[in-house]
Amino acid sequence: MSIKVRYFASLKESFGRSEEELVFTKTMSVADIWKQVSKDKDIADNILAAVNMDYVQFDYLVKDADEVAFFPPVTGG
Amino acid sequence: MSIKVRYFASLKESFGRSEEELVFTKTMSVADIWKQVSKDKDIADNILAAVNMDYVQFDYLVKDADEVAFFPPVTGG
Amino acid sequence: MNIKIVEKSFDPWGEIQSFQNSSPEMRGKYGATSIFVGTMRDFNDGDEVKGMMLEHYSGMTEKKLADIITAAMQKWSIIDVLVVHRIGDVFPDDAIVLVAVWSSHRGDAFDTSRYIMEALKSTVPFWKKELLVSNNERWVDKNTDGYKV
Amino acid sequence: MNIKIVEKSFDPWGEIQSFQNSSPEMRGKYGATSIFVGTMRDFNDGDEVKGMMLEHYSGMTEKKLADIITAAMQKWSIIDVLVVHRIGDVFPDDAIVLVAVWSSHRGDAFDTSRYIMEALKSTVPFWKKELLVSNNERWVDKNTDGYKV
Repeated sequence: MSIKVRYFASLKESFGRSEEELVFTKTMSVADIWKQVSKDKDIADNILAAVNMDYVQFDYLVKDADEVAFFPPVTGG
Repeated sequence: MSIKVRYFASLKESFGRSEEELVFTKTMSVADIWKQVSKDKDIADNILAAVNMDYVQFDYLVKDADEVAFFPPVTGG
Repeated sequence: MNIKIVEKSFDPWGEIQSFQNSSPEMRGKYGATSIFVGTMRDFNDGDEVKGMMLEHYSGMTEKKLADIITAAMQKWSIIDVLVVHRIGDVFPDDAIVLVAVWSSHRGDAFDTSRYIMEALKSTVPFWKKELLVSNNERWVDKNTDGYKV
Repeated sequence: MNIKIVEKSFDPWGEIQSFQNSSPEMRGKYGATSIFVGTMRDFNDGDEVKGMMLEHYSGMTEKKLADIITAAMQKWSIIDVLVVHRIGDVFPDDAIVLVAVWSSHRGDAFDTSRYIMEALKSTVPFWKKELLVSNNERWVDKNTDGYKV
């Protein structure tokens, strides 16, 4: 299965990339994806996750073709 | 002592006048003035009174040259 | 603060723009503007309304509005306030009242604009007489409490 | 509802007027308009700020705004809502966000505009990076709670 992972704002800068494709065979949660893309960094308290543009908890299980996004607290308005 | 009494909105219409001068010698409260101008009508619950453009209770004692106003609940905005 | 009682129809957006243009010292200082506009509807209490006459107690109106704004500026952190209120003959879709509040932060702006509107509605001496489509006239009895939705 | 994400500076009062002009069915029906405008300040957290870059998550931004407005319209009695939000390079005195709510009565309008602003500030994926007069850049950490004044 293949998913797209996107990063925004300060997270995009610290990751040095805005998006990437991940391909894997086993069932993965958002937390598993975070571990893989961050190279086992702990999930900071304030990091938010969305799947297909809706907020999810980190135990959410992704499906093929999902778009997963990680980003810091939002500061619009 | 001499005061001006003013009426607004529906009260002006029911009184048939918008203002009048009152001259008297003894100490008068706003309630006394109401009795005199309304010909002893009871003070309706919702009638408001102002002296010199500030709200007052009906036991307020008027002074010479005061402007007393009676009016129904306000409905601006 | 700026308080205007106007006898002709007014454009609330133009009033706000003019106020901002005439207050260059506010530029870059305010982060939040909270605005309320009250507009005449063509129906009320189940009846079609074709016009309205807005009476006021000249002098007390301005005094009470200034008192209200002063009290708000003591309670919240506010940069400036503009209030415009219509009097005279008003027609559906006409703006009746504009309250605009400029502040650094949004909480103060929201609290202040709502406070001013509620205080205006309950204490500033304006009165509305409606002219119905049926040609009957009637005084509006009293304003409702805007916090009870 | 109308949701606009704009890359160039916008005139909030012109946006409101255009929206009203293009909604003739609202004429005479709304009695209350509650508006919030967020504007860029030239200082923040004790520093002078000369510019800002507003990033967003295109697609999710519009989706979350629509969700928020839909939830508000289920909770309160609302005629229509307009939200405009700026992205890209922003300078002091530029409008960043406009929320405008039209309703029959003022309580609904006030509650809804504030609700939308708080939900926008806490859940819609926009991010601000400030460029200070010192030429340092910094991401804004997080938004404060607008109900705690």
